[in-house]
Amino acid sequence: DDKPVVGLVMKSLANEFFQSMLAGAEAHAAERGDFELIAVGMQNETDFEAQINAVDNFITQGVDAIVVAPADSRAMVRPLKKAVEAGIVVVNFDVALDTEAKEQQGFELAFVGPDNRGGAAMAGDALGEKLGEGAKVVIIEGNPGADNATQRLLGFQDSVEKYKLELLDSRTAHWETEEANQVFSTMLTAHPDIQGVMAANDSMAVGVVKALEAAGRDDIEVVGFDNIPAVAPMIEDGRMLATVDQFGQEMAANAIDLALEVLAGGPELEGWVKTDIKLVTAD
Amino acid sequence: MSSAHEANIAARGKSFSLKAILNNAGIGLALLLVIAFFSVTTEHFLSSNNITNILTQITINLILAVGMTFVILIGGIDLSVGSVMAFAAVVAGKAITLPGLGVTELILLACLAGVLAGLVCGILNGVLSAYWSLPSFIITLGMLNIARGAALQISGAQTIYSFPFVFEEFGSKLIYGVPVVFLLALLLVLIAWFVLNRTVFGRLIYGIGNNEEAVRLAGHPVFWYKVAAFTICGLTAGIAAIVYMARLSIASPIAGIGFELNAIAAVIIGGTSLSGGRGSVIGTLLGAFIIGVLANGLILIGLSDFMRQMITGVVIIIAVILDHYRARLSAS
Amino acid sequence: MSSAHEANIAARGKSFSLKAILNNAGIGLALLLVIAFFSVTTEHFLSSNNITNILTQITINLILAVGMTFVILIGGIDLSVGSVMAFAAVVAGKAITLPGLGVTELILLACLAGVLAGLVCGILNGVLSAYWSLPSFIITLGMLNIARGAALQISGAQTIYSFPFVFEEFGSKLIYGVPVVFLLALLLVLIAWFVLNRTVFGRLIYGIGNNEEAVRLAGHPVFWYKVAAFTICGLTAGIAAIVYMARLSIASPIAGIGFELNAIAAVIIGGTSLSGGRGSVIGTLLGAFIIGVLANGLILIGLSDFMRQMITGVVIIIAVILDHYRARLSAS
Amino acid sequence: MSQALPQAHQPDALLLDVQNLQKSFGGVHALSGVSFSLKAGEVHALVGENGAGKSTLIKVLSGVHKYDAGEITLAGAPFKPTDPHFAKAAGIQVVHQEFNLLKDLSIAENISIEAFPRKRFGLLDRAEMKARARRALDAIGLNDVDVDAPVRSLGIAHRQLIEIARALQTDSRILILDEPTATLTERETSRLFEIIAGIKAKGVTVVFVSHHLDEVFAICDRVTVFRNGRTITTEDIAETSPEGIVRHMVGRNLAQQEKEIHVPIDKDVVLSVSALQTSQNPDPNGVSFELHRGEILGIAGLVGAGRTEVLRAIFGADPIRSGVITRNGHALNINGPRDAIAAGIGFVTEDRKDEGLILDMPIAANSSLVNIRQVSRHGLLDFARERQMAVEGGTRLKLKYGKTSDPVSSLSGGNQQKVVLAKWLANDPEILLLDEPTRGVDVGAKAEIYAILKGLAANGMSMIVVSSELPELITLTDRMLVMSENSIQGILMPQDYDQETILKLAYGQSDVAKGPTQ
Ligand SMILES: Nc1ncnc2c1ncn2[C@@H]1O[C@H](COP(=O)(O)OP(=O)(O)OP(=O)(O)O)[C@@H](O)[C@H]1O
Ligand SMILES: Nc1ncnc2c1ncn2[C@@H]1O[C@H](COP(=O)(O)OP(=O)(O)OP(=O)(O)O)[C@@H](O)[C@H]1O
Ligand SMILES: [Mg+2]
Ligand SMILES: [Mg+2]
Repeated sequence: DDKPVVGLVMKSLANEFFQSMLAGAEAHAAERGDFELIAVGMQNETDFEAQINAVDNFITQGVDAIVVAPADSRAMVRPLKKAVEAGIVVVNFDVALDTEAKEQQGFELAFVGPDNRGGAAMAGDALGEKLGEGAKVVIIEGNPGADNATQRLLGFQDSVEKYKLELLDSRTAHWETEEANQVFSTMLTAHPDIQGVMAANDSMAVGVVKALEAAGRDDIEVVGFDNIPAVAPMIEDGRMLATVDQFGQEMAANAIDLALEVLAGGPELEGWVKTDIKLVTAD
Repeated sequence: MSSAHEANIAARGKSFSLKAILNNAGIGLALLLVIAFFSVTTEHFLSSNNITNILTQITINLILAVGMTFVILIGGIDLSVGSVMAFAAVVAGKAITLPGLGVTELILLACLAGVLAGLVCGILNGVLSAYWSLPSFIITLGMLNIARGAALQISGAQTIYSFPFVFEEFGSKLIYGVPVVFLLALLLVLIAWFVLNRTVFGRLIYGIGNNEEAVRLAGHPVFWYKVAAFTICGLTAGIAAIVYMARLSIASPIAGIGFELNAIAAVIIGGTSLSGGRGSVIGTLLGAFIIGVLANGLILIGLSDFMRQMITGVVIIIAVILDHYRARLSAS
Repeated sequence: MSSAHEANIAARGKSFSLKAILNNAGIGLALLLVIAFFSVTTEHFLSSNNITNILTQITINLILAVGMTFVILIGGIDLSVGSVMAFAAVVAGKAITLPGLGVTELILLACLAGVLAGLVCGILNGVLSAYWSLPSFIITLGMLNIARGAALQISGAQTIYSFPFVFEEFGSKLIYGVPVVFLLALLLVLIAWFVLNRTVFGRLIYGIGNNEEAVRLAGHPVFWYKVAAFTICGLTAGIAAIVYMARLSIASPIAGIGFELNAIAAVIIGGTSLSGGRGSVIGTLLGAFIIGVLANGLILIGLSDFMRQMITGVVIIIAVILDHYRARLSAS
Repeated sequence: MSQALPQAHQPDALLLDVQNLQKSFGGVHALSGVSFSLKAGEVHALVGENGAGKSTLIKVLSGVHKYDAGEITLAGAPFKPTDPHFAKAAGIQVVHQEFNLLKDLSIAENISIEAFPRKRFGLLDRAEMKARARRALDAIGLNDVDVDAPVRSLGIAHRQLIEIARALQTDSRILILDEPTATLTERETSRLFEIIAGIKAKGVTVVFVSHHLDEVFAICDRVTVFRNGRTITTEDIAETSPEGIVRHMVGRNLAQQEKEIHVPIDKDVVLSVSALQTSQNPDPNGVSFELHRGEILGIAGLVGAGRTEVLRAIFGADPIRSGVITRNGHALNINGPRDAIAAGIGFVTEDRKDEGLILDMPIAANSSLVNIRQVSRHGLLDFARERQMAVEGGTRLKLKYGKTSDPVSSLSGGNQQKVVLAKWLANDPEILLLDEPTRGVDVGAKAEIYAILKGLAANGMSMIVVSSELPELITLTDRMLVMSENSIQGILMPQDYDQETILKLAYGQSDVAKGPTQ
């Protein structure tokens, strides 16, 4: 048949954020029914090559559009440029390609997605609001070197500055619950006077909450990011203060719609098409 | 090779406690040095809270490492334990969130399901590698992928959560500051020690690692012993999954990535030979402690993440070098 | 154990091409089956574009696996190659983005720096494990942490980018549809084959893996041969880093996580014995192809990621089982 | 585990009957028509040249190898051993030619490995296990060996005895011993013979393989001769003679060993060892002696006397504690085998499986292992030259093999030993240390090896030979040191060679004054 084919390049589908994003995209494809969706993820977060391979494979398969959430904002520039040169409509979502890298390659591509830095700042602000100036806080970072981890760290640092918080420690737990649990319980030993924690994703926030429970501390505020289902009860009963929802469910679907519009002859996308982010709290 | 002596002792099944510990003294020494170092450099290291933390933190690795000891003793390796743990956790998580059952039934069912899931993976590992005499490295690498894929598939890549309260409580319960889950791990160490040193089965596990052909020529069903070793390893992965769930109140399909390397490291740092036949589960206990104490202490002294990673590597290497000299000294 | 025969052939240094390939036929057969399957089930698999893709995609794993073959042949293992690759890439990345130098100098400097960084890590691995006769598993596990930490520290966890155009171009250049980087990898395979089968050095590498003591008593400096094997492995990690940079246009400190398992898998699927002394680099080539073709084909037939992961595991296991039967057949 | 002992058998009843058994490995016909029978309660010898098929027959009977064709009947019923367990259950117990010990396990555990004494629930009865081991060791005369020691710490002769002790643990109908005496000295051998007599009296049938015909004539009732994978004949010992058996073995009359012409020894000292103390050696005076050009110096002693250690120390295989080694008058600083080889020393080790050979590698690669530089140019191997050299070495030592590219593991035990010799002879050392050089080598080949060694000595090569076979030392050496408990008890010249004197010194109970070095 001659339905347009859309290749969706995701990050690690083992990550439930991207999993629900994919589910959303698939539901959307079924609903619209006027395009064919091929989705590819990667084995793990740092397997940049898998994404490049996926783009190469899509070019080979001759898809009409590629919708991509880059795992590395710089590594993907050249392969995507190749795709554009092959006449494929490319939409970049979730994480923006690096501006300098794009310039250097003489390549322009619009970005559809949320503001990770802004989102992290929303969570940080919630913390600052609650704790007040001078409060002692720590952050559990994502994978060092990952773009969204960097953005979220920067966003949180913005809040730290804004609310004049005292940042006691900043460590990675590689997005993982168990590691976050271990790292945070140890941080808590080193700094018993912590008042607030930002976890760069909710999986790590769960580990932090469990560490607080184990230590019998209920005086420390926790904020996370992503709004996965597992944290809903924690926000409800106050074990977590807030998390940030980027509406991942719709994000890929929206990006696909934009790609299909361009395919159908619509205007080229430009700049940053920001998508919604929202702070989720108990009320 | 570095640990011939203590292994001999272990193989001979000398008295537990003192002698075994003395013979693991190289690694014990390294452990003491690390502990002494952190005790003086950091304020909180020896606080009872922190000791509780450390014990909690090494529990899962220790449980996995106990099973791994059996596999390494027969000269095999099991790369799948991290994935199998995730698989077992997801299975148990599905079970424990079933609607319409009482809390006790749910917990029993979940434990059973999780342990069984681990067991089945272990049996598969064992049968596939022993029946065709295939390198367990590659069979369990296959299983690593299969179990992880299955865990993701079954759970739809979603974290399973909201478990019964008593179950979660078990994960953080303390007895005189010692986590119950750590006591469970310690119990497994003791059982493993007993099995390895006091039973015919255990001696033949050492025997197979030493000279499989000789054990076969002596008329023993080597195949089944090998399957048993992998099954035990699967079993401990299942138990680790239950502990993981109780501790973190979630069952995540992406849990346990890379845990296999930590478990293997604990076993080898503990002086068990990767080529099989030599080693002891007491060594494994010490090995797990070294890894856990390092992870904890390096955060306490406030090293940056990257320095911490580098120093972890350096200390691991120094620990085995120390163990080498201990082995040489005690040999002469 | 499954590969005694072909190893003998390899050790005997029989003619390249036909015989070696026939003797790797088990794995070759598995590869052919996989290729045949994808050729009929997917439309694009045999397209010249896709073949180019596959060749590009296996390049880095193949380069790492060539060095790994040396280490595994002496009975060692190198878990650090992924991290060392990242470290070398970061070092080369720092070099290539130095200000004030011409393009040619920059590229030469970067290649030199990257390869040297890999080499140094390899030498360290070799010296530490050979001097004290320590298990290379644990030494290279230490190096895995050290190199990764160093890569992150040096780069400040920032991806390094913006390389000279010619350099990036090299990463995607094709000659009659064959990627230049793949040809480079193939050249390494040929050199390794030659060294392993035609030189005294290679002969003794096999000898050490089989019976280190016998080689030592024959008066050969076993220590240096072991160091050399690890050094070669570090060297290929350095080369892989350069190819990685050229292909991805970045030098990321978190590149290469888990690459060691893939490289080891290629070597073992290719029939090299993990306990050393038996195997061939041609097997490694085929092993790398199996892994690469699977990854590519399973995406093409549109399997979900989780199914893909499970099936990868299953096929890896089936491949070694097939190889087992081939070995049995050719033995009788 | 224990079977009903076949007490009920009438004497002379056929216990085992093998008819026209065939077995080949790839193209090698290891057995091409073997027929023989065992009478209940007899001691039956299997003799034949290296590679004749003795061990292969034993491996078939014990379920290690499956056979291709033929018939085996055990106690009247067809017998098709499928695996070792099956054969054991049928009452066949074997001590294989190559060791099958668990080196990191204790002696006690090794002895009980086939049937650990159990308490309830599969628990190991360690007290019983040790007691059994103690009894077993005492029975074979190893009173001073600790049953808790790991096998790794034992010398090769002790290991052989442990294997025998293990086999004696289980009651069996048929006990097969494949070259049990190859590494034993007189003392252990005669002990073993007493044991064999004892179990024979209990009605057990014993199969005994040996290259020493005197042993065969000492304890066996009948003998079956193998040649090239066939059985040639079975004879009653009483009705045959050693000469007759050798004739059957080689298929012709063996030329009488020529009366040797004694070449006068050159007085140049090529190697001198003074106050050498090895790491295991408690004797503070150490070991001192001199070796002359063209001399074959023997070292006699009982198992564990420390002979191997002396050779290993000289060769740099183990670090020494103290002592000086000089070569042509210059002090040698030997830090490893490399230095020793550079100084023109070679070393034929006693344990070919662990130290001598790379079993999975081809014959050619093994024979060129030491002098690999001679078959290579600029680090590149010259395969033609290597093959040629292997063929030459093989011919010289009458090696029985298929192709030089076959792995050494496919050779019979005695032929493997020849490869070890070939490897060192190829390097043409000036001093050759030989530790049990003819272990498992058949009579004919042995004579040839002696001739070769003597020829080399006549051309100026010096040798130190450690051997547990006194006849070997007596025929081969120009001078003999006798060691006991790590020290030299005496030095004998050929005119003083006499079994009794040597044994007395070896037991360390002679009043012969400790001889000076010269
Ligand atoms: N596993 C094997 N593979 C190939 N050939 C073998 C194998 N085992 C034995 N052979 C061959 O079978 C023949 C008989 O060997 P066997 O070991 O039975 O001899 P033997 O009579 O015991 O000799 P020896 O006195 O040297 O021990 C030899 O030619 C040997 O090379
Ligand atoms: N690695 C070792 N560890 C402990 N003891 C050892 C070791 N090697 C040898 N021994 C012991 O040292 C003593 C001397 O052994 P050595 O092998 O040198 O004797 P030998 O005269 O050559 O006898 P054999 O006929 O057994 O070779 C023996 O008691 C032996 O058990
Ligand atoms: Mg034999
Ligand atoms: Mg000896």
